[in-house]
Parts: sequence; structure tokens; C-alpha cells
Amino acid sequence: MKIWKLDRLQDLFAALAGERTLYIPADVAGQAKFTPWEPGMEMTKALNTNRSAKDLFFPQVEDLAAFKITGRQIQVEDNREDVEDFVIFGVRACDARSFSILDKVFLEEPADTYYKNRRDHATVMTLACSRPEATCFCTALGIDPQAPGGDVSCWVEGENLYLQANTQKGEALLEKLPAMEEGEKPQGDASVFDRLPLKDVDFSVFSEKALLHWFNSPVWEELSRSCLGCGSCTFVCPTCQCYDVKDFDTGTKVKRFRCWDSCMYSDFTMMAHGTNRPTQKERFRQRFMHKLVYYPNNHDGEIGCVGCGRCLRKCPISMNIVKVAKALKEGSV
Amino acid sequence: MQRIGVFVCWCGSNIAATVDVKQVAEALGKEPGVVFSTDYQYMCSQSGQEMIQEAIREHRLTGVVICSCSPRMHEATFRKTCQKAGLNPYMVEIANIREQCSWIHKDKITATEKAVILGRAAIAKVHLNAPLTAGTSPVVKRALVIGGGIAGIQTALDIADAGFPVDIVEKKPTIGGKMTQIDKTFPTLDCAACILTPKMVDAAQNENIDIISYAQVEKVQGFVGNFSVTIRKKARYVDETKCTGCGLCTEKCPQKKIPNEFNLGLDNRRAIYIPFAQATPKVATIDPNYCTMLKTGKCGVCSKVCTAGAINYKQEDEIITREYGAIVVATGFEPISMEPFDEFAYSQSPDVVTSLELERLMNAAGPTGGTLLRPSDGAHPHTLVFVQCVGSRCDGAQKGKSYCSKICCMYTAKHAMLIREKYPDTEVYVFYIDVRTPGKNFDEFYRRAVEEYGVHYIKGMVGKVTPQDGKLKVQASDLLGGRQMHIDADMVVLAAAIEPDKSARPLATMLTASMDTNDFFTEAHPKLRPVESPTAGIFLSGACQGPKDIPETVAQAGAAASKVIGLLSKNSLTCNPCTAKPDELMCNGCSSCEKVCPYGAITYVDKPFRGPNRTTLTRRVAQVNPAVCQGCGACTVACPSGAMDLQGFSNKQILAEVDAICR
Amino acid sequence: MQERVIEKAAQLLESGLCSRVLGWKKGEFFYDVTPGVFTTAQEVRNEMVFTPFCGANLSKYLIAESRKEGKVAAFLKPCDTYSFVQLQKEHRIRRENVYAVGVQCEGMCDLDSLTALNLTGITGAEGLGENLKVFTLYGEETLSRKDALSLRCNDCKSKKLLDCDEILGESGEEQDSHRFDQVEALEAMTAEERFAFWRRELSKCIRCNACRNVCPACSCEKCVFDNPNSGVENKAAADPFEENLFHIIRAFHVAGRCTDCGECTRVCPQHIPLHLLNRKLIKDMNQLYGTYQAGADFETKPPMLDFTQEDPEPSIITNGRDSG
Amino acid sequence: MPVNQEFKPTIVAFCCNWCSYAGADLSGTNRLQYPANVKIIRIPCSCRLNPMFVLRAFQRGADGVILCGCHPGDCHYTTGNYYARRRMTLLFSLLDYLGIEKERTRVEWVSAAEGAKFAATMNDFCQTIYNLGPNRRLEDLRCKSE
Repeated sequence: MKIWKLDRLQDLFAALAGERTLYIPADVAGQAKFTPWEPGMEMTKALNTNRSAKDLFFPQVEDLAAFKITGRQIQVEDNREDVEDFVIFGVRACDARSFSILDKVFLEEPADTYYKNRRDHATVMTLACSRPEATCFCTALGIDPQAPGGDVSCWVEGENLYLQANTQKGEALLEKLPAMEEGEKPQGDASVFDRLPLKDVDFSVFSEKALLHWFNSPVWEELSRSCLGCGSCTFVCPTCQCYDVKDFDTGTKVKRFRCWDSCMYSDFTMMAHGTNRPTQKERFRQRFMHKLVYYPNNHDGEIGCVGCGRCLRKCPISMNIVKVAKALKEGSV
Repeated sequence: MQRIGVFVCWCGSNIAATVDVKQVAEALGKEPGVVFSTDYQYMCSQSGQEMIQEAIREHRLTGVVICSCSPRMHEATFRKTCQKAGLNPYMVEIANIREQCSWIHKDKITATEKAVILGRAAIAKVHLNAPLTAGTSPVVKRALVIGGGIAGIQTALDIADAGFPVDIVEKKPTIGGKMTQIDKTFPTLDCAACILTPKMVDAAQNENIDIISYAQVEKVQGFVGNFSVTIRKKARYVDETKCTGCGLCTEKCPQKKIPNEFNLGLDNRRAIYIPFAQATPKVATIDPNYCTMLKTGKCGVCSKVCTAGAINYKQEDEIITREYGAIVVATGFEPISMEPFDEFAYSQSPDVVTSLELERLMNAAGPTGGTLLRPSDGAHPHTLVFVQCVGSRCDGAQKGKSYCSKICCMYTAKHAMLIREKYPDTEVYVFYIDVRTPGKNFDEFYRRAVEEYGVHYIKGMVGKVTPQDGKLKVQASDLLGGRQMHIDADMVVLAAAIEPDKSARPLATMLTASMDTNDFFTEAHPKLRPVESPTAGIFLSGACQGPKDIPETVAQAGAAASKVIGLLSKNSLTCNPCTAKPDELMCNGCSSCEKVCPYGAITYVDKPFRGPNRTTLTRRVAQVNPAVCQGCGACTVACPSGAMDLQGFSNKQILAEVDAICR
Repeated sequence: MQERVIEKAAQLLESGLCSRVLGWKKGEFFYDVTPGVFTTAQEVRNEMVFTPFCGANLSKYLIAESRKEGKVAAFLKPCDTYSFVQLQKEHRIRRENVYAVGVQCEGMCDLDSLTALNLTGITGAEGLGENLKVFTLYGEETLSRKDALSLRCNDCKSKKLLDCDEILGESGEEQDSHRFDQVEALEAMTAEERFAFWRRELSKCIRCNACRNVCPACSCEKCVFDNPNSGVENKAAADPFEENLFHIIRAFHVAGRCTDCGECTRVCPQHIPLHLLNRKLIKDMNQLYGTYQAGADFETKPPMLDFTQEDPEPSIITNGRDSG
Repeated sequence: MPVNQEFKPTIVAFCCNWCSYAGADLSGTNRLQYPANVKIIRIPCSCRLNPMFVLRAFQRGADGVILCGCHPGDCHYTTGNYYARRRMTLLFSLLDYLGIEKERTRVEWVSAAEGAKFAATMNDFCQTIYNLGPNRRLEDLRCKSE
């Protein structure tokens, strides 16, 4: 394990940013956000970014192609952006796990080349948690916030940052950095994780019963009743992956782009069928069924949630996956 | 996808000289959806129209774009053309490449580029046009004439002659207007009263004409064919049905010192009065500003002497609401105030008079019994100076009007001639900028004044008039003679400019008829539609539209009447199909649109709609009455959900035009 | 107050006067209450709460609830009642199906205000009165409720309870708040500074539509931004222009209808001070067309649907030369 | 005259059908020149102008947007321009508040008889836009032609 002095953190950033873009969680306009590092830019004090780290692989808006019409000729242009190597520093364990969840969707054949391109060029440096929020429940989903994974795992302990490469990519990255002292990370105090109020939410039940049991549960009606149908939960969620493909006529050409979509929206997948999910109950159910039942059914029981707690803080009416999971298990609200 | 045909008009050289029409036709031919594009010398000509029709059939066009003059000029023409070829008339759009392109640009490249863009915008719009079908609305077969001067009377008589009922609303106690105050008329010198009063009598006796005198229009609602007008008939404190017009009351009334407006304040009248002998209706009116009985409750003389028992001090204003199919504005003119023209000493000396005052001083029914006497001392004047263009043709229009009042040259010649004829011992000077005499027998008339009657016409302006020792010292310049002149005059007559009657401006607002900066009503087209206002169903008669003399006024009055008759002889009118239309599925029923609709065209109903999961939801949704909607679009912007859209000018159509112009 | 609210709700259901109650349901933590509908007194007694975190404006739910069968009782705070009246003005709520219970309000707290006090790991809180005792993973702290008030409650415009069938506590007065101070501060900047300010803020927007969907004025059957036929439909801001467009049009559509309840800013996951757009329009309308408070009464015509012949010309805005 | 010869502004003029469009026609009939940058869109009444159209014009590359309608009191539809006046005042104020140059937007009342005023207004507005330079703050980069 390599050691870097925390008071020289800026030097580490400078070294990482030397050859490629480095993203760190920094405060921008009052919000913690993964931001291209510039000299002097400090890391946020917030536990995690406001939006998740998926933005860097699956941006909210992305150009796919353009069609230029001259007279009666149509010319197709591939206008995807060139992606160069980049590093993300400070990814928490939850977000790091979300990458593997997204990978299973986007990298399965046929692979989403836009997503793949970004994944291939990225090196992920994670950061272990020591001061979780009360809304954190990654441990309930089998994630160890103190073993965050990624290409390089990092820990802050005392005055030092400890770095450990987990992959070849990670090793290659560390090799390029100035020589570092080797050493063992002292054992920190992890007792706080045992005090997390949501650590015992039971997500295992969803694989125990048939899909339709959950689908037909009577609780959906009441749970969804006050849902506003906004997309804040989906848009801050690290594992939500739905998008819409849209065309924009610029007057001289048509630009085709994709942008995030939300199953909570009334017009979600309306392009395919007129009467998809007519009320908020069906839309609401879709979102949670997807995370708790459909995704695990398709991916060896892995829940499509990483317990980052963002939706718990962001939902305007404080409805969230924890409340849903508990209610479903109990069979009543 | 539409199949669009583009037709680029040369308009002779009007367009073709500054716009490369071939290039425009070629460029627009490449636009998506355009299957045919051509140019032609005159699209509006018979052969041009035939060409369009042929192209519609041959190329199975679903939309047509014509790049030509303003749609205000020929949109209707081309719509008809296309309709005859089987195309819905609302599938036609005009790109205005003449008024808004070739005529305002000099550089051919620039103008051509712009013409292409304007064409593209029209094509973009046509892509989103939908066939529209006009509905109909019934026509109320009654006309309203506002103003009872010669213009109004003539219009009313002509409409009534055609068999349609017509109401005249006159703000004064009698109809007749300015012409009643005029002594003789040019260039024939016949007596104004002699030709006017028979018409007044005709109007009063015509069973199709209802004269509502001493009344004003208060509110106008509705639209062409269906106006609803509220008229306030002021209390005259005399029962019109009982008053015989004997005039006894007007002799006995103790309130004597009231300036008589009929004689422009040159003499006095009583508090109860009949404006003049031939007044129509010949009914007395009590002036509430002076009547002792009305002010203090003590007097009642008129009531005592009236044998018909017509006096009613308790009379109140009457509100009349009637429906009309057409409205004619005939509000006329008035001379401008002479107050700002201090250099002519109008307010300092009673011997400085306006031309209209001179008319009264020369009229047998006037304050002097028709003998020309100086107002100050009643002496016979020997030297008279006429000043032309007082307040007309003023530079910058600081205290006058920038326009020519048109009638002054001729009436001044008339006055000068009459004075010289009646009083050969007088010297008459006329100071003028130009003498303008276009009109049948007008120049001959003016020359007679100079040549036969020896009136001194001097090109130049009067600089100052100073009352001194019972004379008026006139300082003037003779431009042709290159000299300063000093004339000791007995009277100075000012040819005051004329302006629209003050009541015209608020009336225009009520009628939604537009006015120019001088408050003259604007005509729908200065050449082709001179008696119509741009607002459908509103017609213009007489000097409210611009300065004009009596024959012109009568001609225009007749023309307005014929337009009204044309309108009233229809049983129904084709409505404008470009009306607002709500999308009920999106309507919130919030009433925003209703609040901004000037016509009350929007109502609401509770309607059942299919909800999710086989439920039924009842929602309040807007309904537009297409016969009442005039298509302004106020509602479309007030509507937050965008449920309300305007057919023919839809959100998407306008956005498409914006896109095409900005691309 | 909590006991009174619960007791009243239970009583309304038990007496049969109402078939449903719209109120707040307790959550996992003290602060994550959810608006909910209760149908039995038992439910009410088990789950209903009224805490200093009941910030959500319940009036918008009445659009749907008042169209259902039976009468719904709604517990409304002063802010909520302004929206309640405004929505009735727009014929969106069926008054006859609503039993409105006004609840006196001392201002509501929110989690963001606690976070701003550098409190992390908040697991719970206690206190329905003046003080709030906050428990965190890392200890506990007692603070005055005033310090924990949400931003909007610091600028409270009115504590009046309008159009209620019954009032718990007392209906207060309009407040002499400084709610336009921040707007004025922005106005005092140069155009360039303002542009920078709003770019910084609006570029955070993720178009989650929370502001729109929570807004009682944004209650359209279908929003123009969701309607493919409107010509301006979009799902995400694909260009900074679209960020501006969405928020300008939204502010414009609610102009004269926005009661300044502040929900938009409360729910924004990106903490964009959206209320500053609406307040600007409210301030302008007050200055240009006379003071108007949306939802304050049933009669006054909203300024955007009204005019006078003497209205100022747009040139009072556009004539200036200061454009940075 | 133009500050930047390269800068060819695009100016969209929304004109009401009854007064200002006719005024524009009259200015053409009288051969009164104004820059070709001005392109007119005919709308029935100034009250038809949705703020969305103004924003759309800027998005698509307009550098200035002007609305012309009947003089207050002269609206063909009686009251349309009064509503337009309030709407545009507030829209312009909001744009100004967002830091968009306020000179880029304008409302002028032009009657059917005011051909000269129409031309003068357009000349003046074009000059103002020339002086301001291209619209950068309310543009959509995707619409910039390449």
C-alpha cells in the first residue's frame, strides 16, 4: 500500500492531472460535483456528490449523430466526442458499485459504444468512507464502504492518504506517479457503520417470492399516492440508466442526441406505445420493481440499488426505496 | 408531406428590378416539399392565375406559396384562384417580396437573399397549414350612422332608400352639422341652407331613418354584421314627442346671456333653445349648465308657457342598446383653436375672425342679419385682410397641423368674391402660400375672384396683426413683390385649419377602427378601399377621414352607403376561419383565456373524458364560438398549457417561420 | 399542535363528515414526512404527524382529491391556503368536496437548513415547540427552531389562513418580510454579473421537473414542455439555452398565479434559488400594475389577464443603456 | 456605419396585421429604406406574440427581436395590445434580470399610416443591434451554422 501525505494532496492532483483530465468531487455553485481539477481546487467536505458519478460515463445529454440535408440528399455524420483518458478521484464505494450495475446494462452485447468508450478511457480511484450519513445503507446491500474497489482504492487515515491498486489500469496509474512510501494502513474505527439506522433493511426478500407477488402488492397504490412524478430520484440515482433518443432540427441539420429519461414521467416510453403506464402508480411501481425485482431477476440476484441515500435526501415528498422496500416486505404501508 | 408549388412574381419591374426572381424560384425549388417552382411577370394577371391553377392540377399541389406583393393586396385574390383549382384557400401563403423587400432595398444581391428567406418562411408555414373552412354568421339588417352632418345625412338617406333601416346618432340637439352654419357654397355660390334643409327634412320624414339627436355612442361590442351599440341619449328636459317647436319658451326664458354656439358666440341664446329655425328635430332643448330651474329649482317659466306640456325637468338620460350590421362614422371636423396664433391678435380684437365666423356674419340668419359689420363697433368694414393656411401646412407642426386643410383656398376666394360683389367699396387682400384649386370649375372660380372682382392676392405671410386706434395694423410680406406691406385693416379673417372632431378619438377606440397621427380615421386602403375602415363593418363618410369639401363629402357618403347596402343585402357573412381552437385534452379550464377575450367568444363546459384505467373524468374545458371569435390570439398566450391555439397562425406555424428566418 | 391535528383528523373521519384526510405520514426519520391520505381514525392515530418538517404544500393534491367521491379534509398551512384559493380561482379545486382545516404555522424547518449548520449524519430530532433537539450519528445538539427554519420561512409573506372551514390555532397577519431583498440585490448588479449569476445557477439544472411538478400553479393537464405538439417539448437541457428557456417560460406561465409558496426552491435537488425568478415577476407586477397577491382573494383580476390604458410602456425596461 | 462589417445581424420583427404590417407595407410603398436584416413575421395582433416565439428567435440565431403593434387604444381587437404591452414588459424585465442585454428586445407602436415611423424604427433598432454585437447570451450553439 502506498502512502501520500494529505497536506500534499494538491501535488497528487497535479501529478494525476499531468497527462489526463482529473475529476475530483469539488464544490461548484454550492454543490458537490465531479469537476475537472484545476490547480488550487479543493475536494468537497461533503460525503458525496450531489449527482452521482455515473454522469462521467453516461452524461445527461450526449450527441449521437447528425443528419445534414442538402436539397434532397441526406448525409449522416457521426459526431460523437473524442474521449481521452481521464481519472476520477474520490468515488465512494456505492458509486463504484453502480458502475458494475451500469456495465451489465451497457456493456452487454450489443455494447453501447458511447458508454464503453468512456469506461475504457477512465481510471477510477475510489475513496473509503469513515463518516457516513444517516441515510447511507450500502452495507444493507453488501457493499463495504471501507473497501471501495475501483482501479485504485484510497483511504484517509490520520495525516495520510493510502493508495492501493486493484487492477492493471490502477497499477499503471500509480506507477506514473512520483515514488511513494510503502506501508500498512492502521485499522480505523468502523463502529459508526454498526450504528447506521438503515443498515438492517432487508433486500433479500425480493428474490424469495415470485415477481407477480411483488407486482400485485396492494401497497403500490398508497406508496405512490403522493409521488409528484418528477425525476429527481432517477436523475440523482447512480444506477438509473433509462434514456430517450431525440432529434433536434437546427435549421441546417438534424442532430440526434440521447438524454436521460425517467420512468416516473408521464410520457416515458410513450414513443413506443400510447397507453404505457397510465397513472403514477404504474410508473412508480416500475421504478422500484426494476431496482428490486427485475434487475436482480436478470442479474443473479444483484439489487439495482447501491444504498447511496441520494434519493432519500432529494425526494420532494420523502418517498424512497427504503420506505418502499419495507412496505413491500410487510405487505402494507 | 406537402406538395408545395412556389410562384415568384416579377410584378413587372417592381420586384424583378431589385430581386433576381429566377434565382429565387430556383433556390426555393430546392426546399424540402417543394415540387414546383416558377416565376412569372404578373402572377395576379389572368394568365398568371391560370398558370397557378394549371400547376395545382398538374403537380397535385397541396400547398401554394406566392412570392409577390403584400398579402394585404392580393392574398384574397390568390386564395380564390387556388380555390377554383380545387385547393383549400387556406393552403396559400404569400411571401411579401415587394413592399417588404424589392421596394425598400437597392442592392440586388441583398434583396434576392432576403426574398429567398421570406419565401422559405412562407414554405415553412405552408408545411403546417391545414385546410380551413369558413363558417357563417347572420347579418343584422340595420345600419348606424354616427354623426348627422351632411355626410351622415347623405349616407343615411342612401341606405334608407335601399330599404334598410338606419339610425343617425347626433351629439348636438339637431342634425345638419357644419353645413348649417355655412352661408354660400363654392364654386356655384348657391345657398347652403337651401340645399341642405330639404335633405334634413327628408331624413326626418324617411320612415327607415331614426334620428337619435343629442346622443352619443357609449359602447360598441360585436363584429361585422353583429354590432351591439349602446347609445346615451342625453336628457334635453323636453319631451320630443310633445314639443311642437313653436319656440315660445325660447323667447320667454329669463336666462338670456348664453353664448350662442350656432353663431359661434357672436350673439346670445336662452337656456332653453332651438339652435336655428330649420333645426331637425325642431325641438327645444334645455341647457342644464344655465337653466335656473335645473340648478336651483326656482323658475319654471318655460314649463308655464308651454301649451304642449312638453317640459320635463325630471327627464333622465336614456340608454338605448341596438343591434346593427354596419356602422358608418361621419363625425366630421371642427376648426382648430386660434389660441396659439397670438400673432394674429384673435383673442385681442373681436374684428379678427375665423372664416366660419365670417360665414355667420354674412348669413341672413346670422347675428347681423346678413350685413357684413365689424363685430367691435358694427361699422361697415372697408379693408379686409384674409390670412390663408392658419395652422395648416405647419413645419414640424408645433402649433398647427402639417397637412393642408384643403377647403380654405376655395372658401376664401368665395368670401373675397362675395364681399367685393356686395360691397364694391371694400379692398380685399388675401395672403397665401399657394393657391390650391384642383377641382371642377375651381380654378376658374379663383381666377374670377382675382380678375373680375379685383381681389388682391398676395403671395406671402402675414407676420403680425396689431389692434391700434380702432384699426388692425397688418404687417405682411409680399414675396413676389419683394416688399414689406403695412395695411390698416378693418377686419382680418383667418382661414383656420380644420381637424377631426374631438369625439372621434374615443369613438375610434370603441370601434377598434384605426386612426392616423392627426386623428383622422384610416381607410382600409388609401386608393382601393377609401370609404372602409380596416375594421370590417366600419365605414367612413366625410371629413372624419380627411379634409374635404361638400361635393367630395357627399360623394364619399354615397360610396359608404353603397358599401353598407352591399353588406346589409347579404343574409349571412362568411366568418374568418382563422379562429382560436382549444385542445380539450390539454385544457385546464382555468378561465385565463376567457378573461382576455374581447368578444366573449369563450365559454366553458363540464365534459366527460376517458381517464386512465377505464375511468371517466369530468373536466371543465373551454369552448370557442367560431362565429364570435375574431382571431386576435390573446387567449393563446394567456393559456399556460398551450391548449388554445389559433388556426392559420398556430404556434407551430409561427415557430416554423421564426426558424426559417433565423436559420 | 400535533395532538390537535391528529385529534381533529380522527374526529373528522369518525364523525363521517369526511371520508379521507390529507395530511402527513411519519417517515424513517423525524424529517422525512410524506404527504398522505388517511381513511380511518386508526390510521391517523398510528401514522399521522404534524412536525416542524411538514413543509410540503398540500394544496396541489386537492386538484385530484377534490374530484374523487366524498369529502376530503385537508390540513393546510397559511402558504397552502393561498394556493388553495388560487387554485379555486382557476376552477381547479372543487371546494364543495374539501373540508379545509387551517393550521397555524410557526415556520417549517428543513434538512438543508440543518445541513447548513454543519450537522451531518442526522438520525432524528425531537421537539415540536421552540427548540429542536437533533440526534446525529456523531452526537446530539439542541438548537432553536428559528435557526433551523427553511429559507422561505425566514421570508414568510403571511401567516393568514384563508378560506378555511375551521382553524386550529390562530390565523395570523401578513408579514412585513424582506422577501424582495435578494431580488433587489440582483437588480443592483450589472447585466454581466446577473448573467454570470444565473448561468452558474441554471447550469446546475438537471431538468428533473421537481420544481414544476411540485408547483401548485404548474398544474396543467399537460405541460408544454411535455407536449410534442407544442414545438418546444424537451426532456433535458441539451444546450444552456434550453436551461434558460425552461425556467423563463415556467416563470412566465405562473406569473400572476404564483403565490410565492417557495416549493420550487425547497424541492430543487440542485439548490437553484428558483423562487428568485418568480419573486422578480411578483415584484415587477406589484410595482408596475399595483400590489397583487395571488391567492389572497377570489375577486381581484390577476395582472397578466388585466390592463389599464395607462400601463407603462415596455420601453421603461428596454430604454436603459446599462447592459454590461 | 456598422461597428463590425462581418456582423450581419438577424432581426425578427413581429408585426400585427392591422397596423404595423400595413405600416411596413406603406414604408415599402413610399420606398423608405431599412436594412434587409429585418424580416417581418405577420401575426394577427400583437397579443398573439407568445414569449416563446421571442425566445425561439434568439435560440435560432436572431440578434434582435422587435414587436410592432397598433398604438394603445387603436387595437383592431380593442384590447390586444394592452395585454401585449404587459406581457412584453414583464418578459423584457425578466430577460434583463437574467442578464440578457435589454436593448435586444423592443416594442414599438406603429400605425398603418406610419410608414416613415416604421422605417425609422427599423433603422434605429438595426443600429442598436449593430452596436451591441451578436447575441451570445441567449443563443443555442447547436443552431450556429457551420
